[in-house]
Amino acid sequence: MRDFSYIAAKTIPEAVALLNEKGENARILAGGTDLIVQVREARRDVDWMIDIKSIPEVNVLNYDAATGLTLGAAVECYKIYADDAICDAYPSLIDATKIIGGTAIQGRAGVGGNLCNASPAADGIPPLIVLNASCVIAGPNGERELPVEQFCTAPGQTALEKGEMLISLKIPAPANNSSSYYLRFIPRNEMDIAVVGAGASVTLDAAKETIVSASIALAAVAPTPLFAEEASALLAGREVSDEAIDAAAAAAQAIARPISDMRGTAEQRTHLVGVLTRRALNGAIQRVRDAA
Amino acid sequence: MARRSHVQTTLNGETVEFLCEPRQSLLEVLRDELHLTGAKEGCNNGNCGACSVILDGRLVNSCLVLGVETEGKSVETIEGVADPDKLHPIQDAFLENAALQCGICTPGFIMSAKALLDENPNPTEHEVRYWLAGNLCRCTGYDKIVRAVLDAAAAE
Amino acid sequence: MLENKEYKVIGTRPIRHDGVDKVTGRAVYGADFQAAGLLHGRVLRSPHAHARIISIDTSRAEALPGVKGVVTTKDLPDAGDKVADLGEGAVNLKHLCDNILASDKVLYKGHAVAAVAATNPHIAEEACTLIDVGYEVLPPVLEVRQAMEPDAPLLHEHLRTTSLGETAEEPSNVASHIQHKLGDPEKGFAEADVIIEREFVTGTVHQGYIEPHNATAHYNQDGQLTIWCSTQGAFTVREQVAEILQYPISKIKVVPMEIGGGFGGKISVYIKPVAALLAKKTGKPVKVLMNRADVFEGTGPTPASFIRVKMGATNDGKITAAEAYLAFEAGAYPGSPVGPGAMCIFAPYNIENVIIDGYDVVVNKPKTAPYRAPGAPNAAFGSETVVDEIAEKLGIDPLEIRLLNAAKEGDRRADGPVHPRIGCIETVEAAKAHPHYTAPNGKKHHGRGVASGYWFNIGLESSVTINVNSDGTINLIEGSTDIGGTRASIAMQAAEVLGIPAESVNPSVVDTDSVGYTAVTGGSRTTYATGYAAYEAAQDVKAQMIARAAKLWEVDAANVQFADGEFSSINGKEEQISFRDLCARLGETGGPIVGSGTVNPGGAGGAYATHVVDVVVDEETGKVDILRYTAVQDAGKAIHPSYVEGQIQGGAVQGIGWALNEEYIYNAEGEMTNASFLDYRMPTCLDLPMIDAIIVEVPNPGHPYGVRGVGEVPIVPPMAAIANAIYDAIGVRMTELPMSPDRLLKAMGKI
Amino acid sequence: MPIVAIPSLLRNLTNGKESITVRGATIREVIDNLEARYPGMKVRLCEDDRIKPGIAVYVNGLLTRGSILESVDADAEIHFLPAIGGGIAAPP
Repeated sequence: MRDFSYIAAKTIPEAVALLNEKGENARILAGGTDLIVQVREARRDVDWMIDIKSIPEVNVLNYDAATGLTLGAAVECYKIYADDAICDAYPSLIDATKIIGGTAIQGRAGVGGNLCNASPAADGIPPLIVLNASCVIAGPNGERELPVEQFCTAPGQTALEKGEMLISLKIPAPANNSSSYYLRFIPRNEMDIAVVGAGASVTLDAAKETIVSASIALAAVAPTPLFAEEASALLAGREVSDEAIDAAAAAAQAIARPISDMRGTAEQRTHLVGVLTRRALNGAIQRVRDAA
Repeated sequence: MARRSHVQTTLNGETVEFLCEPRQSLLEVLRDELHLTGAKEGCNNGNCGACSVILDGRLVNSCLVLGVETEGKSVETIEGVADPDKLHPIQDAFLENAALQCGICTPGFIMSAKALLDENPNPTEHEVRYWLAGNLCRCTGYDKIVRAVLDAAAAE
Repeated sequence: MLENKEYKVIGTRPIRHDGVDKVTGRAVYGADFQAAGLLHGRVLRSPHAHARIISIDTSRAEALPGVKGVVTTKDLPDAGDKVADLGEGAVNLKHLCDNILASDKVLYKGHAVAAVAATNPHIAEEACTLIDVGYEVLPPVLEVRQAMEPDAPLLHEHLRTTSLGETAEEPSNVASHIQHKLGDPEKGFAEADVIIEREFVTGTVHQGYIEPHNATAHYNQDGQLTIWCSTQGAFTVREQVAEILQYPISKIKVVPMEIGGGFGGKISVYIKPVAALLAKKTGKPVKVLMNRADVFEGTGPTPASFIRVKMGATNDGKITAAEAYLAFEAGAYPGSPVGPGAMCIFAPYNIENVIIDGYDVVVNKPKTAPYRAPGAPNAAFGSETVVDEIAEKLGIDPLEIRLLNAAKEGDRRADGPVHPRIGCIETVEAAKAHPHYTAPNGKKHHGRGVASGYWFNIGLESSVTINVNSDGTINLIEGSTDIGGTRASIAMQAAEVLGIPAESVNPSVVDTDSVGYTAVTGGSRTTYATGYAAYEAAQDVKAQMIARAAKLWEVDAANVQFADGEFSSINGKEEQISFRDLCARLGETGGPIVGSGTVNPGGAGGAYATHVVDVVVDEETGKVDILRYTAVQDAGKAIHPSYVEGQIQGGAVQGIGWALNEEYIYNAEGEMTNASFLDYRMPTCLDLPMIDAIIVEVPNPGHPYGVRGVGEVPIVPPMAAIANAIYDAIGVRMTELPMSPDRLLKAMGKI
Repeated sequence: MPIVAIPSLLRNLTNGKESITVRGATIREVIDNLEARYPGMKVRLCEDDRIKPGIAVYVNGLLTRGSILESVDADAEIHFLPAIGGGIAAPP
């Protein structure tokens, strides 16, 4: 493993200043479960690792039924799924945090790191997209916010500019009669990277028969996680039915641009987009209907 | 030679100090600097669980933690699980159930099982299997390991 | 169910002797070795699957601060054309040496090219990136049928096909052809009412032991070389290193450390000679460790294969003829397990007319190594699937057709020898009677499958010494590395002879200077052969103890008997003394007692298994889940039933992995693209149910307690059993391994 | 007399005969007597007065160490088969 320097930043301005000063070869270290492996396997050149875990702002985990969730960039998966209110409000996020790596990975890895790693197959990102999350970013010129679906720009690449870092994610409070669902396909039952991932959120009417709005996002079928905008829009105003869901699944398949690699073939992935989109939508709808 | 940092941490209840390079993982520090070789390297990328330790009460892969990150933290390893004169019930259950063959994965499984039972003293078989999915064993087919953990839970 | 009437120790389940060390993290494995002044070695590996080496320049690496030595093929003695005798068998020495450090060509991605010793592993790794190797890249040959084409690129210009001692004239990638023929296959097929012929393809799979290879070597000033390592056989390491380095065996000591799994993969040496070369060059102890990618890319997996099986049967279910064509990928150098595959393929059946052809073929993949019943699982995937199809065509229960045709004592195997007492029928009967087989199985997309399997088991040399302690315990010295609890199963056999508890035996696995020659822990031989040696050593102790009792009582030794741990005089005075009390009187009766036993037994006795599996198939994703698994096996006599069950469960689960997801995935350039535990998908515990291990005991006449080896045969049936279950679930015959979701989707016509 | 099962790949030397009854009290004698009747046999099985690497000798169904010095009973059945070693050796 190449040599690098390590520094534990105590404040956001300190971390931002370090990032700005050290340039491209500085990386934020949060859970480290991707970064350490990438540096060890010489897949990423890093001269400086800036550990942010002692900065208070990135450890915030605050849910308010009126304003929603603030999820600090370094909050580990296990803390997220340990919170019952968050489990109730954002079940798709919980689906994802429980399948990122194994138990030991979930003790270190967080959704913020999952996002910044910008893997096309990240399980954490489709739920953020369907939950309409935004990224709070600090940089040399202060803070800015960015919709999460604009954050990843290419495999391993993000919209963060020089000196910028992710502080937290903001997720709006869930609407009435809404729920969400995330699932992925892997050949085993754990410890795999998604061959395809699909997240869905739905809001139903009071009778829970008609879809008021829906949102679908996909993983591992394009260079970045995808917001299936058209497929989502197709569902608004439609009655819950197999036909509606099939139409959305077909629209999701239409935007998938998968590759073939050791985890799956392009044709398998395209097929799975249809299967998983249906299952995610049905799962989310079922959750709305199951709720008291 | 890379610079070495001074780190102070609590290891199995005792304060220890060590010097390490930033690139040395906690696993390397435990094995090469502190000579605690119970945690094993099976894959060095978080996929086998042979290096599992408990960091500030949470199960982690020590290959995915930098040694320097443990400053001021508390680390529990397999060497600290048993009392001086008595094995931990999980260790007894592994022996009684013949839940090890080559034994290379055993320290990781015991740490993982301990973290599970510390949090959930009465897990179902499915909960045990879900929790231990990050620990690979190639010898046993897991049957006796899962039974050992369920037995240990019942005994505690 | 097991009965345990005859024995006091055998058949019980004591805590293993090394257990406490292993659950407390104190057991010292190869990579745990520490020494003052230790240097760390890393190996530079080829990025190409097939290339000629034009040049190697190590000067930049040598100049890096902290680097203490660099070695390449130039540091190995000239192999010439010598055939190396490795005790186990012989092998072309150039092939052996070139696989350690490539000379003229690299033949697979991951092929070792050079190695560095440095003050820490990170520096050694960095130095490897500073070694400049010039390559002329050649087209890779990645598949066995492609390699057999007449115009295929040749890996070895000098390689010619041999057929039982006869060598062809033209160079070829086909290293050898074997054939077994019994009866008149043509006539047999003519008698058949139904004939099924199918082609099968299996992928390259790895043993997947959790502990990577490791070796530490040190040369003393007197030329004594010591190697500390995890290995399946310290003596075979000594032999291989002696041949590769052309160094006297008497000057090499191999110290076997605890070993973290092997399954056959830790018999061949890779980095042990490299550690020795680096130690020689630097004058320091050097530890060389592989990482996980090195293990996948640079050590021997078991081969991919192409198999064609044709079987014919009459309407009443009698199999009249069988034919098999087996082409196995040897990897870069000859030596695939096509031989055992060909010998095992029809061994569960008594068939009068058989022809089997086998081909050992080199391709640009790592040189294959043994993996649990090498060759037999590939072969059984084909034959056991075809038997299932015949049973279906004839409307006969799949276990019933196995019973109708089951091999038994006196039947002739296709390769010639006659079966001794075997337990084939007993395993099928036990499977048939098991509640799993009779449980209802009618749900949609659920299926049940069965398959049987055979493995020879081997004998080979083992040596055991027993030192008797004055407190009634014994120290048992053995040379078989303990991978799965064999300290216990060997100690128990000595304890049984001496009438003492298993806990009164202190077994130690020692180095090559400290025990007689002992072959590898492999071939399912350790509890059988080393246990046999322990039995003999204990008999030796018993005889000496009887002489001591006779001396004590001033009677003739013939008048002393030993039973239930007590010596007694059977003639004249009534005298009695326990084993323990007599141990306390060794000094006054003549001094210490050391017993020894050496064996090289021929009667290992074959092992049979029959497995039953229930699966559910997700028809939309192609994913198969194992719902229930029952593995029946003949153990001869289960010395420590828990560890016999463990072998059965572990073997079955490796087979499940092989069946469903495990494979080396290559790109067109011949690079393995999934060389990690993330993407080489071995089963986790969440992928499995409990594995019900059913032990059948048909005593092996070739062992005093009836032991048969148990370690290997459980991996033979799972692939076919699962394929048959998938067929039962969704009506699709899978003929390619692994039966991964994408292949199922294709087979179902969904993609 | 011992019976030697002739492997199919050697039957070109025995005019297709599958087994041959031949004198000999050791494997060496058996092979020498085979060679006398079917010239070319010995060079296929032996190298420098030893069984070729990669060939295993079974006597009465039991694997021997493959030594030509192995003694055989008068009614022994002898097979020459591919050797099953620990796997480091190449087959014949």
